[in-house]
Amino acid sequence: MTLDVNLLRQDFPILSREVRPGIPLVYLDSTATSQKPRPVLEAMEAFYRTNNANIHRGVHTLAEEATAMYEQAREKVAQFINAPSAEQIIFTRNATESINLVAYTWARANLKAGDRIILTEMEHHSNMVPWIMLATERGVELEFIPVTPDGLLDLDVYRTLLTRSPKLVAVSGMSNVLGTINPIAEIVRLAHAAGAITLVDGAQSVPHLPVDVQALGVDFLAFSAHKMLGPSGIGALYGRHDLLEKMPPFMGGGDMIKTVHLRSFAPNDIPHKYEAGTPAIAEAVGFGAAVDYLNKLGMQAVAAHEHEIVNYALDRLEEIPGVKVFGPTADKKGGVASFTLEGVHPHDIAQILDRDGVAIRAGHHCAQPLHEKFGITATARASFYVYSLPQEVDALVNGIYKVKEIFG
Amino acid sequence: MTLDVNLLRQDFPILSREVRPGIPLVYLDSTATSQKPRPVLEAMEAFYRTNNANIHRGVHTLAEEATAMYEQAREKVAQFINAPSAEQIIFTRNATESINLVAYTWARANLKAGDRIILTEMEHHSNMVPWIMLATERGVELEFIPVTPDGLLDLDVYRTLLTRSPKLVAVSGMSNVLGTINPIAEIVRLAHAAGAITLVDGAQSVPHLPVDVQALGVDFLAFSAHKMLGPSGIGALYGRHDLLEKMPPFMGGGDMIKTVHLRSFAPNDIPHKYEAGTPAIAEAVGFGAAVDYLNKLGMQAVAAHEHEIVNYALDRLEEIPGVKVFGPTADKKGGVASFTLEGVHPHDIAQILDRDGVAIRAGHHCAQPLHEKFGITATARASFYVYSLPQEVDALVNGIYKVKEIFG
Amino acid sequence: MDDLYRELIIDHYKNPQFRGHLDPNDIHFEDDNPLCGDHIEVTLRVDGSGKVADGRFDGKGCAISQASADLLIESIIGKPVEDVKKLSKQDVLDLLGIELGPVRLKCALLSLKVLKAGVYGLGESSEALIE
Amino acid sequence: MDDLYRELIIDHYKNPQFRGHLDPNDIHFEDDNPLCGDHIEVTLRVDGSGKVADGRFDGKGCAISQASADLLIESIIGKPVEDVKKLSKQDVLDLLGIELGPVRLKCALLSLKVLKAGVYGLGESSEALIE
Ligand SMILES: Cc1ncc(COP(=O)(O)O)c(C=O)c1O
Ligand SMILES: Cc1ncc(COP(=O)(O)O)c(C=O)c1O
Repeated sequence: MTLDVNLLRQDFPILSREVRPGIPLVYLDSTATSQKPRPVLEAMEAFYRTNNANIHRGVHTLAEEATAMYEQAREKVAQFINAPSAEQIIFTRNATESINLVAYTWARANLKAGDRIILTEMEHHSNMVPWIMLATERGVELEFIPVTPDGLLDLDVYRTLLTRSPKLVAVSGMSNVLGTINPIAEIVRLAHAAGAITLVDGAQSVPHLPVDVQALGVDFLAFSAHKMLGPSGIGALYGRHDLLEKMPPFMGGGDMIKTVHLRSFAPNDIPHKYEAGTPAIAEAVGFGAAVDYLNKLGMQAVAAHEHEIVNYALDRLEEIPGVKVFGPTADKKGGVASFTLEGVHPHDIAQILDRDGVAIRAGHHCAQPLHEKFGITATARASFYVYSLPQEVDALVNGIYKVKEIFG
Repeated sequence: MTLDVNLLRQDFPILSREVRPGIPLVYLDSTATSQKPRPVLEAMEAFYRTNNANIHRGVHTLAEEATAMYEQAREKVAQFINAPSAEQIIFTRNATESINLVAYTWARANLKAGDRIILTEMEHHSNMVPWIMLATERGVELEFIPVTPDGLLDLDVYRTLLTRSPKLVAVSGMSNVLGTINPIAEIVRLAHAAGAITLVDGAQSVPHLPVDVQALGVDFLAFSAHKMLGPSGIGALYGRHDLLEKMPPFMGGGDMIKTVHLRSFAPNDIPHKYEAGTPAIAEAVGFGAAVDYLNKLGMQAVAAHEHEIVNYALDRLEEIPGVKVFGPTADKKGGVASFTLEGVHPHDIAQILDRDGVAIRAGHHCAQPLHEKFGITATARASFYVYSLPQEVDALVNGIYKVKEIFG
Repeated sequence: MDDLYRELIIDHYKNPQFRGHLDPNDIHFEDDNPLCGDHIEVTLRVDGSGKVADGRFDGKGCAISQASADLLIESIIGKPVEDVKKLSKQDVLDLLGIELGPVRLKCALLSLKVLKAGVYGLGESSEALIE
Repeated sequence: MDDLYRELIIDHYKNPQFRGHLDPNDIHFEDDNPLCGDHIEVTLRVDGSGKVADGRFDGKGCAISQASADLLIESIIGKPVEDVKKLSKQDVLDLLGIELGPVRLKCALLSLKVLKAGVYGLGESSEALIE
């Protein structure tokens, strides 16, 4: 099955926007955040117009409807990643909070000075800073799987690092800069054999690839709705059942408790134990609708489409003199093309492209250490999703030629 | 100026819903969450259809528009509570997270075993559990301002507690059960004189009363958008500038950093320092629109309307034999009426009322210690907002008579 | 209304047949519904053949929680404990004869949760017991 | 396009007049734009009457950040340090002659931030300096 991209684009109102009069939007920044199809917007709108109420504690009809819709969204998200049960899905604000939740609960309850955590050099700051904070606070040691010049993880070094009994391996499923699709099943298998717990930053992999937590064997998986056609303000953490059961709570407040006395409390059952206060209810409904939409397309088809488009993009980009694309060959990566153009700062590329409606991102993309590794401070990044068209790659390439002319 | 309630109700699509065919909704649960007016829904919808992009790091037009809209929302929220500057507003998920943020940052950096925190017996779990967690972890001592039988704080005891050099006084601006409007300016003045920092849980006061952080002198103020006509998934923490500057960060990740290296990072300036990862962008836009809507009504008018309606509700409820209303007289409270009916559990009251479309809440309303204090496990709670009508109070009262009949 | 607060429920709430506490007993368990403070305690006596010889519940809470406890105890007296272990959510709903939303479902099923935690000899009750 | 990457900017980017480093110097400060890794260092010499005798910038980054640094140094040579302290955001935008969104504004104003932190003798630059 392949995507009928021209047809599905009609579901995305923003894609018919003109950035300036006569200049249509060419949105090549989906790795930062995706656009939203009408069914997602309509699900949230309908919720607010018909069912809006606070959840879990209410007996009246609206509260029961809202609770059912919220919990149904949890079921959908659980099924989307093939979680064994919905209670293993905790709704958070975003992938970042999901990772911090693990750092504040599981990690602070289980790690002590001298314990080792393995990360990779290609991690997003969200899967780096929480561990740096922990390392600084607790004297935990951080070690990094190196990135090879062609943008892959050096698994030989990983195997060596594993001999030193790490407690946690935290790695991204797909790099938001290089596009590298990491071999998660293998990484997890090796980690488990070495006795480590695994956390996968799925912020990029869950939106773009079929992800099955049971097949991969991951212990924790973090992801964000806004990168997978869903709304801002909601993300998820998947966790292994026994780990979630045992971990201490994160934030304290309403809903995460069974009972409260003045000086003591008993935490609620999972997943509620980790969801303090009124959650992002309408956003959960939108998240569920986004998952429905992706299921309708089929994640195999989504991945195939992105593969095709990034393949084309790499071909076209590499033909431009002075352009250097980072990351592995198209067969090993998702829909991300990060590049530099000799003599021109990525910011200037992005701004000149923007004049023609082409929206790309420029900067370190929250992966400063990776850029340092490659000896650069910034890249320009074009990224693709279900609605991306080859013509949009052409617009990008034409824009880059224009940049070259200006900086000539 | 008084509210034209019949007119403004037309802005709230859900208020014309029928709960079941022929049974219109009588929504008396605004303390749990408020309904949303059309301008709020439209602002979010328009954002997604026209401007949606990730913020702060993007050069392209959409990213710049989205960033500007997000930061403009921060300005609006800051002005709404008269904060000296917008950078003193941190966007969180909800009031609960705002309080936890202070507990995880300011409190963990500043409090040690034996230090004292003063709370009140009427606190919501959200302003209780984070401190119980801290007390358990650190050996900090919790003390409680007692609630008098008529639902007021016992300020004499407070004065005594202050003689023991507490480090923090954390108190709600308005009780979500009793409706009590606490004398925050005085509580803060006394706390400061005793050398304590103050945190006000404004989850109920900010939506229902004019709140001026400079006039009150509070150091931290926590509140949620969803209780003040805004969307779910976003709340705010106001903080004193010097405190926010000095506190350590909370969650680590994208946007909250200036620079990241493999084993170190430098935090960003406030407010970004406390906003890790992609925030609730569309929700911020909706929050801004909610504040605009409330400003248009005028918070004085909002408070006056609620006062009028709760006054009427107390009169009507107290005339019913067997009904006991908790909390102070109408002149000292906001639009909340919590009550019990002899011989009938609040759950049964709520469920029977629901058959007639009357939505009230039943339970401990996340204030279990307060209920324990009054020797009960649950109350039924009707609560009001800008769109509440006296006829809705009548529907409530008629429903209660029906309950009495059934339980005869 | 009639479907909901059927006379049966009001009746069992106001005039429960099995309210009380058996002492001595063979099985004893209690638990709360944290949402509303409902509390149910169950005590059972089991005879030599493994059947429930007698049972009582005690507690407080809404009509649904108390009536369903009374109906549940009534339904198990004389039954093998092994059968009690197999009781499901649907069995309780059949006893009550009404439909319930998710929140009230917890009220209705509290007694089942307590009962099953008791007969399984668990230290804790769990949602899994009533699935 | 012309309004944005005006020849002026490309020109000052490709052929800066004041790129370099003064040693010895009276004022020296440097800082980054964390967003994109732009870096600007400013060195100044001040004469006996409190005027900027000479100035240089060094660093790397986008055309906007580097061109605005060059234009800014050009504009202050011969001016009293007290006047430099009063330079505003608008002065830099006037030098560039273009409109900028919030992100690129940071690129454009980095050199001003660094310059003002330097002349005020601060240990740190701050957003407040360019308001
Ligand atoms: C007084 C009070 N504090 C805190 C909260 C928590 O608000 P939220 O659930 O939006 O975090 C509430 C609302 O339930 C409240 O009424
Ligand atoms: C690989 C990766 N991890 C984590 C994140 C953080 O996601 P969020 O900002 O939604 O928390 C991102 C997105 O920027 C990402 O690409």
